[in-house]
Amino acid sequence: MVGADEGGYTVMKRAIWRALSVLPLLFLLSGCVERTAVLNPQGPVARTQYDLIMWSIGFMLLIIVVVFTLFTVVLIRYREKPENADYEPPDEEGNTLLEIVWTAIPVLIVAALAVPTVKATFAFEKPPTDKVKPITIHVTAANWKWIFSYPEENIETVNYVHIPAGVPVRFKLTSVGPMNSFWVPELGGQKYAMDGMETELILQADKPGSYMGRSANFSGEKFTHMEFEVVAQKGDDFKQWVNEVKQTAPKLNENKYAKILEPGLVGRMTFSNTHLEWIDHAKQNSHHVERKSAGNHGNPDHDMAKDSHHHGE
Amino acid sequence: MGEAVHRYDETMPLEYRTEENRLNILGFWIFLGAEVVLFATLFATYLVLFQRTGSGPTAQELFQVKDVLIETLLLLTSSFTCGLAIFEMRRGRLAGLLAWLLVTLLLGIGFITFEVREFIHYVHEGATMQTSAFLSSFFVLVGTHGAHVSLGIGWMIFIIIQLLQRGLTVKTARKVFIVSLYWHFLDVVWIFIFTLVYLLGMVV
Amino acid sequence: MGTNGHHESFPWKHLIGFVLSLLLTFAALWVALSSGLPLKAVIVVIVLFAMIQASLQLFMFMHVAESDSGKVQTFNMVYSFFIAVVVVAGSVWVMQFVL
Amino acid sequence: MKWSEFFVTGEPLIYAADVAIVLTMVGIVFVLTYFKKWKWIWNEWLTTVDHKKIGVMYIICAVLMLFRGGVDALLMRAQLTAPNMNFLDAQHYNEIFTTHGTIMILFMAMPFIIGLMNIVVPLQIGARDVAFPYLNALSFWLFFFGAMLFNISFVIGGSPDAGWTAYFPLAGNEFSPGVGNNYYAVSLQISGIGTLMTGINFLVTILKMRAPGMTLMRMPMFTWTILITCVLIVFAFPVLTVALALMTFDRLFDTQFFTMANGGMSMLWANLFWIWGHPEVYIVILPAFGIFSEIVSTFAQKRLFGYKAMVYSIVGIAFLSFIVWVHHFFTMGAGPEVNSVFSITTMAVAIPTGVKIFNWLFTLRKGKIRFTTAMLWSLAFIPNFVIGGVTGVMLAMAAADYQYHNSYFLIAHFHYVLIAGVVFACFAGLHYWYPKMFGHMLNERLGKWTFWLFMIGFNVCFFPMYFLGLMGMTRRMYTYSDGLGWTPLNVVATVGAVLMGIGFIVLCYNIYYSARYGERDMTGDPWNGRTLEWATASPPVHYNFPVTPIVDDLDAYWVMKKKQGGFQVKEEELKPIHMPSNSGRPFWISVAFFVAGFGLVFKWFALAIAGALFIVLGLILRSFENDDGYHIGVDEIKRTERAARKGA
Ligand code: HEA
Ligand code: HEA
Ligand code: CUA
Ligand SMILES: [Cu+2]
Repeated sequence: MVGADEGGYTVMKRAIWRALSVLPLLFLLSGCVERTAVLNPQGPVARTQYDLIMWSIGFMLLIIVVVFTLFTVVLIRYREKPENADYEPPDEEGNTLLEIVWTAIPVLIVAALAVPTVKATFAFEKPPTDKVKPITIHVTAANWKWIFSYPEENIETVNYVHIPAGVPVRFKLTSVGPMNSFWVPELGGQKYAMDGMETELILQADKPGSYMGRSANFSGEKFTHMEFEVVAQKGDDFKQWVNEVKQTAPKLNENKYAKILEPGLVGRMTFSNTHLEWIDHAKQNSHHVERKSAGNHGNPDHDMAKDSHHHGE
Repeated sequence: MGEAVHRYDETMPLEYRTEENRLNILGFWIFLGAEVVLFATLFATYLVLFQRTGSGPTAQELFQVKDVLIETLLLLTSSFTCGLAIFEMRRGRLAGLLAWLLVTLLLGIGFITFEVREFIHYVHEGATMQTSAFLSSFFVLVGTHGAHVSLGIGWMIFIIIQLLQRGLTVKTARKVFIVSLYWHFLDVVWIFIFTLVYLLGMVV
Repeated sequence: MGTNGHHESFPWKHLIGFVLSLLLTFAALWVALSSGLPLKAVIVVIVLFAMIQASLQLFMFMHVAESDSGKVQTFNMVYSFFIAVVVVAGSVWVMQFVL
Repeated sequence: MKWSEFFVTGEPLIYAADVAIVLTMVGIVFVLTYFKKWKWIWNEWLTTVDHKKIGVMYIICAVLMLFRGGVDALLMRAQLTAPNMNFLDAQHYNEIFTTHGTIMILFMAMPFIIGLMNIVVPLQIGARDVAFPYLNALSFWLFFFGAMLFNISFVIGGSPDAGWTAYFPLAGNEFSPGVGNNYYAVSLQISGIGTLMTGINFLVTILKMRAPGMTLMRMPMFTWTILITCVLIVFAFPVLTVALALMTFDRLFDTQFFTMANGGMSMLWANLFWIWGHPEVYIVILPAFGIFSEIVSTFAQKRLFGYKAMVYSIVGIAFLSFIVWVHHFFTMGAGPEVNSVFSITTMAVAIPTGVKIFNWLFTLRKGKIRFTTAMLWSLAFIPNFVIGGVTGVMLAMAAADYQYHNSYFLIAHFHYVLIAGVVFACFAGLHYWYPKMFGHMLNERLGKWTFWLFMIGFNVCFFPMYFLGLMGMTRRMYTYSDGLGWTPLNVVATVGAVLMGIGFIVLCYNIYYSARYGERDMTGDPWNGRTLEWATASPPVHYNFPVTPIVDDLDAYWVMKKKQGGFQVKEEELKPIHMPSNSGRPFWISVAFFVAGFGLVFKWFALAIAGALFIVLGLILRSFENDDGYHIGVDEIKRTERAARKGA
């Protein structure tokens, strides 16, 4: 027979579990927090998420503590020892009351997690404040760069974006080609940018500063380099920056834009107009085009030349 | 397996008389469950995509009631005659079984002929699998069903051959029964194609 | 074990199933093309008809509840239809934001 | 296509792999020829329909694939150890995580589980074989050749590189013009068909072939989990079949399902993939739960606490698994209603899973716990899996998932559930049933070394990844720049991976060592087991049980031992036993699948059609076959039984 007394292992194991469960605490207490973008929220959206995360971590630690304690106690008390050689474990079938308890408590915990989750999920669809008028920035992900267009200001930047602090920003996301995900952890969670359609992500920065953003969804070879900087500025500084761009930046034209779209990496760029003038990738997939009449399936954007043929009646 | 395989129970229809047969029939039912999900996935794809016609024609422009109705009636009737075949089999009448299977087969071939004609017509209209998401999903959904029917036809032919070779035995009875399940099931799928593809396509 | 009346001399069950199927087919056709009901109602009605017709096939022609595995077989088909509804309705619901 | 494109070239790593593969093949051929084993391998293995041998072949493949996937993992960890590393370039890194994920889940975890269930389930229910032995062989060979097809992509034509999730449009022709993703679509299709047939086969087996007296509520827990897993397989795999078929159509025939023009919708791929993909992760975890249940109860020397609740909870998990898939793309923007609903259904999974955790703990309570290697794996599962599980619940909170999605937090979550759940279970099951499979034990001392190295390495490797995720590190990055503060934790993670690698090497050594010096199991019941597989010899004779055992309680064998001192076989009760014949056809049909698949990958349609015709031919031959198997006579059974029980 195998496996007589391995009591030593239990003790060792307990020590390891102990060490593991304090690890997160150590981590939180050490200076790592500023580095930990998600846990260092710099705007209302990220803060709501931070609160949600902390709220859930509380419950999770509780669950972990309960399970680990039970586990340790049981392993120590009920291991096979020379002293209990003729102990015969009882044939228990189960216990309905206990089953109810450990069903009901998790139900409550899940409810406690679900309520704020649903609230936050709905809240993120609207700007965090209605006191300030949001600004709109179109974001186009392309292999492998980020293009930001300001339709109202009529300027465009590549691989960096300026926003006014304290103002909700509606990012209208789309993509040319592979799907990407627009993520600025310190300002809030991400959303996909997809070809031929538009998604919306609302973020806001509390105060001026520089925040790292990147694509969180794999989009091919140079995906790793799809980083961008979000520069939040005081309202006036932002206006000034916009004016500066308008005056000094070159104009973008279709040729140049096509060059930018070519797969590859580019540096930061700034233009005093936007590519939305001639193309909005969010409206590319032909199903979005209003059909004019039956029999005319023509699509101005895509010259998938089909002989215009009358189908059916 | 084991002894049970040879247990012989006179009160049951032939196809259920051995344990092996019962295992096979249950296995086939479960397979049909999987087929339901397979077709459901194709239906889901179709329903998500059918209004995304790109630069191609829409369902309304393409579908024609008459053709579809003929196909439906052919398949529906074939399902009925297949049922009659099993009815005859359970009365122990090989000739009746063969006759109805043959009728079923012919109706099935008729169905496929009409479906192929329908597809050819569409292609002539310039509506191919490559034209739009709508047409891709249409051809693959309806085509998968058609492929199943064609397979069923081939299968039935081989079973008729076996019936002629070996007569009505516990084994051939099982095979006939299973192919009949398959055939009825294809009719079930068609009902939904008729409803969710053709009827819906003509009203939306 | 039920053999569903297959010792009868005339296939009544099959005949009734067939006639009902035909009726349902034409009824669905009429509802869709000439009833003039609103679109939503049309969809509900024709899908309902299809489901009834499918169960006719299952019970009248395929004898799903027959043999000593009848319960398993029935459960299997019911569950597969449930999954089918989840897949179809779920996909349409999840994707409707772009439809 | 030019030869220089056909064979992947230009990398020392690949040349080394080429050489290694050629050498291995030459080696195998040489050994088989030298020891005159060709006939043996054909008659005993390639044509077998015996569930035990098929199970063993599954497990051998799974361990090989664990090695392949593990080497991939170590390469990735090497590349990520320090910032701005140049060990792998982006393209290679992308191929490697794609093959790592795909192989680990589909060609390692699945066959490992299916192998164990092949060996154990018929024995546990007192059956002679599975319901459809021939189909079982076909399932195995389809899996095998599917896996082969996937693996050769590395040296012939190029590997897939769009992630194991193969999202469109990246995986479409436009952005992945090579053959890599064709391999993905076709090889997964082939092995998936095999898996579907396994699901049907075991469903029928378990439903119809249980020993007399074994009602559903007396079924061993492992068998229960397999039953439910098979339900999941039967209803989830067809979705994958369709998704892969549509992918194949898009890639080979230019259809517009997931394309960017003419109405195609790339999100539909994600939707279909996860309708299958989420049940898939429960397909691998439920059997793991079953394995732990068996082992915990055996080594606590106590019956499973709350058996009924355990059954209901697996049914509950399985039911929920089909209505949670959207949690994999909360960030797609389907709207707050959709996200909220799927968020709640996902969190609900925690409830039945918690029931299981607490029932295991209460099985241990009042037990007499023996710390064998199998038990150590099972015990370690509990705390580790809970960490993975509760972080899963955190991911399930849609609004918070916007922050975790696609970050290393996610990577940490799923390795915690996949490794602490599935891999621990495979190792536990391997040590536990090893004597049943091979007639000798795995060495316990080496086993414990493996356990501690791997278990500690695992935590060292993946725990830091939660924090890397919170620090903003996203998955599938082939490198990162200095100054982000990610370096120390990445170094730690790599150290952990190396420890796991060493643990794996010890396991391999253990297999070799035990084959030579391991303790033989003469009793058939080395652990004082509770279920019927321990009532047979180790390894069991090919017909499993000389007479069908009669069951009158849960833990059938335990009760037999209590009541009558073991499984009693009276020689006068013996009857001839009917057995299925071996067949080479499953092997050949699968070869045809491989050939057809290869043709599709390279768009050599003539080859594909030739393969397809061969498959059809195989099916027709099967239909006309009139082989009722053979009978083993009573005398032969007596002789075999006496020989097998000599040691007892
Ligand atoms: C074996 C595999 C396995 C298992 C078992 C699980 C189990 C769970 N998973 Fe996991 N998951 C994966 C494998 C697995 N997962 C994989 C591979 C991916 C990523 C794929 C990819 O993108 O490549 C993934 C991704 C993934 C996501 C997507 C995240 C994202 O992409 O952003 C989510 C989100 O909801 C999730 C949730 C869960 C939940 C809630 C469970 C639950 O089942 C966990 C339940 C268990 C417990 C909760 C612990 C025990 C319970 C108690 C002690 C009771 C008390 C507890 C509470 C009340 C909370 N998983
Ligand atoms: C069951 C599933 C499973 C298992 C067991 C593992 C095991 C491991 N995984 Fe796995 N992993 C996945 C499933 C799994 N993974 C999936 C699905 C993904 C997502 C893929 C995607 O994004 O598409 C992923 C992604 C993934 C990543 C993220 C890559 C990225 O996004 O950039 C990383 C990074 O560290 C990683 C690491 C590891 C490690 C270190 C192990 C270790 O446990 C491995 C242990 C090591 C061994 C067993 C090695 C044994 C070999 C030797 C000792 C030989 C040594 C000899 C030589 C080197 C010649 N995995
Ligand atoms: Cu009677 Cu079909
Ligand atoms: Cu999931």
